[in-house]
Amino acid sequence: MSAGMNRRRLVQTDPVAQFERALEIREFENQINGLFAAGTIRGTTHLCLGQEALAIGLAAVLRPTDPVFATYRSHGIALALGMTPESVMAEIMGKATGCCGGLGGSMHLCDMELGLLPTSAIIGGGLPIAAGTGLAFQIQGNDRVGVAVFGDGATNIGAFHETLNLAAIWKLPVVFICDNNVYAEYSRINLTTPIEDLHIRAESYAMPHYAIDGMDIDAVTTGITQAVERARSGGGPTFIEAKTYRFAGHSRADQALYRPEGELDKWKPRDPVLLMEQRLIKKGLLDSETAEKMKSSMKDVIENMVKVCQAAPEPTVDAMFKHIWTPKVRA
Amino acid sequence: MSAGMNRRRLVQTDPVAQFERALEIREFENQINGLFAAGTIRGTTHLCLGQEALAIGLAAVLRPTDPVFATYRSHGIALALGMTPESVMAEIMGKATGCCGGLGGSMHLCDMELGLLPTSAIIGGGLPIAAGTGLAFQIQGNDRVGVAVFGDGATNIGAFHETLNLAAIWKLPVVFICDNNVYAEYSRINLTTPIEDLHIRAESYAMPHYAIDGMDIDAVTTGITQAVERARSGGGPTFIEAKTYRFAGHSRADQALYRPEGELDKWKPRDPVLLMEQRLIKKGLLDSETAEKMKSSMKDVIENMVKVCQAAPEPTVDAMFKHIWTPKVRA
Amino acid sequence: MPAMRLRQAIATAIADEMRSDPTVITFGEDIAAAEGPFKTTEGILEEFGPLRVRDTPISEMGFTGAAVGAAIMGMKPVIEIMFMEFLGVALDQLVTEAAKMRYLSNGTLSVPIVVRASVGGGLGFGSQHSQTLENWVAATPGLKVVSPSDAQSAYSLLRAAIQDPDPVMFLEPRVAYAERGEVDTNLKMELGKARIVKPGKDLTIVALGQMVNVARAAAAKISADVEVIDLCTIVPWDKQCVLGSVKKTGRLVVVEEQPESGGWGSEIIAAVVAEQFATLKAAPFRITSPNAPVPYNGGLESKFLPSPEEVTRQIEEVMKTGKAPQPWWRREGVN
Amino acid sequence: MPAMRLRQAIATAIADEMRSDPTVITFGEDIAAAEGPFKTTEGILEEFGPLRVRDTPISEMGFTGAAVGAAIMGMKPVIEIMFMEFLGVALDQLVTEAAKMRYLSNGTLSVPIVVRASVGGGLGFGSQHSQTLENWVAATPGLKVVSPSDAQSAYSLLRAAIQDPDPVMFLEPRVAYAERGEVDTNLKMELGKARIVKPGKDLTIVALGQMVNVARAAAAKISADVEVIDLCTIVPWDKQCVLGSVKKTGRLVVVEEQPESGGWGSEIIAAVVAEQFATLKAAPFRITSPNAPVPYNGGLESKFLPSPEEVTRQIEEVMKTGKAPQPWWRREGVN
Ligand SMILES: Cc1ncc(C[n+]2csc(CCOP(=O)(O)OP(=O)(O)O)c2C)c(N)n1
Ligand SMILES: Cc1ncc(C[n+]2csc(CCOP(=O)(O)OP(=O)(O)O)c2C)c(N)n1
Ligand SMILES: [Mg+2]
Ligand SMILES: [Mg+2]
Repeated sequence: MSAGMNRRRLVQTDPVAQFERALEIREFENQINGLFAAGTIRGTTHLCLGQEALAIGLAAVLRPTDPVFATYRSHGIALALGMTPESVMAEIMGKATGCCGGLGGSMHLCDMELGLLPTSAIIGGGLPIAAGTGLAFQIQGNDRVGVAVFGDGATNIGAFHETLNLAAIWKLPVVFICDNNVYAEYSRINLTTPIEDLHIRAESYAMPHYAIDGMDIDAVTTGITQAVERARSGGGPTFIEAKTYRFAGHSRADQALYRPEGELDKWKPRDPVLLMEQRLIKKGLLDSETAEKMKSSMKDVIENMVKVCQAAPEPTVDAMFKHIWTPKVRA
Repeated sequence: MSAGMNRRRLVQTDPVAQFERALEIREFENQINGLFAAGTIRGTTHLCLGQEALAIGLAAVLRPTDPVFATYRSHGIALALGMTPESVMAEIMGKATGCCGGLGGSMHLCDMELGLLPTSAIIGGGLPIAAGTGLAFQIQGNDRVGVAVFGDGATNIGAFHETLNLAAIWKLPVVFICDNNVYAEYSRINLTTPIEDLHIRAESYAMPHYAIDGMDIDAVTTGITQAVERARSGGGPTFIEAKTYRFAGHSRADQALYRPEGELDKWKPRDPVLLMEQRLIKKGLLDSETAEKMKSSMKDVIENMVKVCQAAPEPTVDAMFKHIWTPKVRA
Repeated sequence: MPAMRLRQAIATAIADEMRSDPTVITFGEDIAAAEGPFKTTEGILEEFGPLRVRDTPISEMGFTGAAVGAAIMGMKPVIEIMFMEFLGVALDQLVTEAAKMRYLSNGTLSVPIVVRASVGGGLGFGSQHSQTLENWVAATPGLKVVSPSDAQSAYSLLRAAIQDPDPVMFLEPRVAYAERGEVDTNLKMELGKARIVKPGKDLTIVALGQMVNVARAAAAKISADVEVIDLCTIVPWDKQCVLGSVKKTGRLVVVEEQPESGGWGSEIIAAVVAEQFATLKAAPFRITSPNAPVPYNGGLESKFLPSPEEVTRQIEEVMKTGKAPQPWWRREGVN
Repeated sequence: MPAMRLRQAIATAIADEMRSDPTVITFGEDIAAAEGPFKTTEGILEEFGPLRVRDTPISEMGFTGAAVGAAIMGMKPVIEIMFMEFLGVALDQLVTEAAKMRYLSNGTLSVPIVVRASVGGGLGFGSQHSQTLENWVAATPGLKVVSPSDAQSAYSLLRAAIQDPDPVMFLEPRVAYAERGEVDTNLKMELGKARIVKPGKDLTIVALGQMVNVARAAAAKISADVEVIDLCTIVPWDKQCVLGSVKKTGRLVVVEEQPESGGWGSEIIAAVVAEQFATLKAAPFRITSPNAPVPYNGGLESKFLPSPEEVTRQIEEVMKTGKAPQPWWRREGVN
């Protein structure tokens, strides 16, 4: 079994491994933040701090054969689904060992073995594609499920509307998950969207919908399971709104100074990684000491990983021509 | 006062003139149908038979300074708003005397004096533009209102969604009128849209919404008045669903054989022109004999008008270059 | 060999592919129950049923994206954009998603979709329903762009497009849907290969779509011995064929339906000039529509589109002078 | 004369127009409170307030259309499409509505909108955020297409664009936003007019946007006396200026950021060849990016974009041989 599939199985079966993966995401993002701040990495990046539980929950519930179409803000989803920190970090560094050979960058992660379709940097770009995967499964008659993950801001783009309607009328096996982290770039959701509960938009398509607490891994798991099971059993699509909070700025340079005072502080106690830790301790599956050890060793692991990636080779010039067209295979 | 403005004032003040205009539209469309069937006119055309009351109601309620953005199916709206049958028919015939000089055709009618913006042949194309007219009025601080008229099928296109959200968040003075004539081309609405009452889609934008009986001129007038007044007084946009029925096929060649048996017959007693006539007679504003006379004289008028248009000149070659760029005017 | 209309050739190609490959599916607005606004999908729903053949809501972005998603999960969607202009509400999915998906998946995904669209003027559909708009899609590495000119090429190229592992934009000349031609269903045509539809030695015409017939009609009248190439595929275009022809004739004229500025024809000219500058005997040039919206009026629309007469006239002139002639709108001083 | 960054020149032009014309308004995603993702609208909200300066939802089709509507009712909207690629979800409004509105209103309406978009590669934004995509808009009668190359042209051209009565697509080279240059706010530049940024007599380079600096840098190194033209406007492009220059030099090279196939450069070549075939001393050709998505990796992205070194090398070669050189990807046999 590949490293990725092993990692995937872990989050699917072991709550402590889920916590460890959440720590990994957290540490990974912090590293990325530092590397960009230092100018070590070029381009842009979008951290998922505060949104780890949703990523883990997705990975826990979905099968690797259920394709996920997510966005530029997907380091966490990639790691949760099982991709190795090396393949993600190397991609962000533009290295040949990255998941896209260094040609994609932070916004474009992909691992088809684990079900991560190439993440899109176009708002709403992934929604109809996810619906299309469901269309394929419906015709093929299997029980796979397509999943789209997108932000609150994406619920204002036309593709969102067209896709939900199409999925509903065709009863496609798809789950639409809106990660409502309260912000779209520098705009608080209320400034661009006249309703509070985004999931009610599904009423326009007679599609089942509900909100879940996106900070709470159990709520996430339960909520996604319900929708996935409906889809798998031919019940059609569901729209889930996961209420989360974006702990970092929108992208590399953003300090998020536009946040109302105290808002971040209000959310901090609901930090999904913290909540996971508390819950595991309460259940007796973890003790504080072990948790602290896990954190510090994760820091070392990720720091070492960064060094490995820094030493990795750059792609060669011919790489940029390699994957434009599919080589002709003659029957 | 121009002929158009005179015609507009008539439908705004006189119920019998409204009926007469409805007869005019009916007769106009019947003529068009014949001319296309005979191959006298090229291209395509979309009749509004069954949707006359909505057109008349719009013209009755709106001021000429309230711009209307409608669709390729707008002969009726154009005539109702006051455009002369000559300017519309000549346009459809591609004559120089048409409202667009014969360069637009049946799908592209326009008369800015009367508030008819160039009708668009792209589904959803007019919605954001109508919102934009409202934006201008809001900034200018006047009490004009922008209006978009579109079909049931158009509620599935992305521009619909984006526009309603934008208009709602900006509280624009706009009225969105969905002319739900049950069909989009050859598809009955239920085949493409998983809800019955389209107006509930406005819930997604916290926008006031309701359905009106689009066959009943009084219901139309009342319903539009309410929305227009809200917009004029700064109350923001409204979404109205006018329930109508498309009595003809979608476009020139279409026989509408896909209709469920008996559906058309079921709607026939609700023919908006018939209902207008019955109501006027009931109110004592009209008697049957006069009504019959009006019909037959309208037939003559329209037939003569067709002849006039047939004799009108074709546009000259330079016309096709005349209105691409605005001539530079130096201050 | 059966004669069929171009639209029937399209339907036959789809049906033949659907028969031989169960992963081929098709959807679009009114293409199933109504068999297509232009009857290009006649009989398809009846034979293949509603699971594989579907009507869609009016949601071009949504259903184009759905095609992309279905494609990467093993299907081969053939979708219809009724008029090319409607791609203006869906371009993102084709150009920014589909055409880059293979690249962004590090070569693990292919996107075998065919996006069919009717294109072109001549039917009195007015300025929003009459353009060819190849420019929207032509500069997109990863996307092939194909346009047939008759029933045979419609059949053979569409089959090749459906079989192709990458996204293909398939532009169908609407005005020719009703035209009949013989179709050999065994004849294979490859994407990226042009056809010499009339050999000649004095001058090379490169044409596409409905302009192929215009060029042929002109070639029959022109006193010189003109070679007419049906380009068939714009991306990737058949450089070898065109260069070979121009090497022989020394003269190149592109007959193109797009307006003068910004069309695919300039690409052909620029490439040929870069490679064969020294051996050209006359200025290569384009015969196009003017820089104007497509007019509705019938007389104007005929004037607007390149006609056999205009092509004839301009080619006779270049044969005489070696210089690029003025188009009619400059000749007549109207633009 | 103050030196300012290109992004400040943009903000200054918008502010100056808003001051002198109360009908000018501006909106886009995060352009108001946050002053623009690239800080191109710094200070605008503060000075002009929320009625005229607005943040929009992520709805490019919606707000582009709203600009069209506001324009025909007497306003002059300047809107921002953050990355040119996002026009892929809004093209309809610009090309099929705005650009045809005057025509379809029989000349009674004008649509004075400016659609600003950041374009181009060089910053590691990857394949969906790094293209210039002029081809999407270049073949659209009724729409002007403009691209500045430095702070001065950004300022002067944007003012001209806002004053223009017709829709203008304004493409801003993102990589140059932070570059400083002197700006004379009294200097007027006209749309449709090119600038000769370096005179020369041996060869004409036509460049646009960030390629102007590349061409200038190359010109400084090339042994021949090269003339560099900043085209500034692609539609309508300054034929007179380019033809005049090539008449003098006899040699033409277009340096273009778009991929080899389908870009605006071929239009320049085709038009020049048609008019000046007989007097050209060497094969005209384009130096472009290869037919590939823009790669993320920094080394590859630098290689991908035309560089001063590559331009120098190719121009030295054509000066010697008179023939169009091979681009690096064919020279190196990688594509
Ligand atoms: C079509 C399109 N418009 C605009 C953008 C620029 N953009 C990138 S991220 C973003 C905000 C998205 O917010 P949201 O959907 O809430 O997702 P989040 O970033 O919070 O995960 C915007 C506007 C884009 N990528 N695509
Ligand atoms: C973007 C776009 N897609 C498709 C079409 C083709 N089309 C023209 S009319 C029509 C049906 C529209 O139905 P509806 O909105 O109900 O309006 P109606 O014709 O009934 O007035 C379609 C699909 C179009 N014009 N534009
Ligand atoms: Mg968000
Ligand atoms: Mg309808």
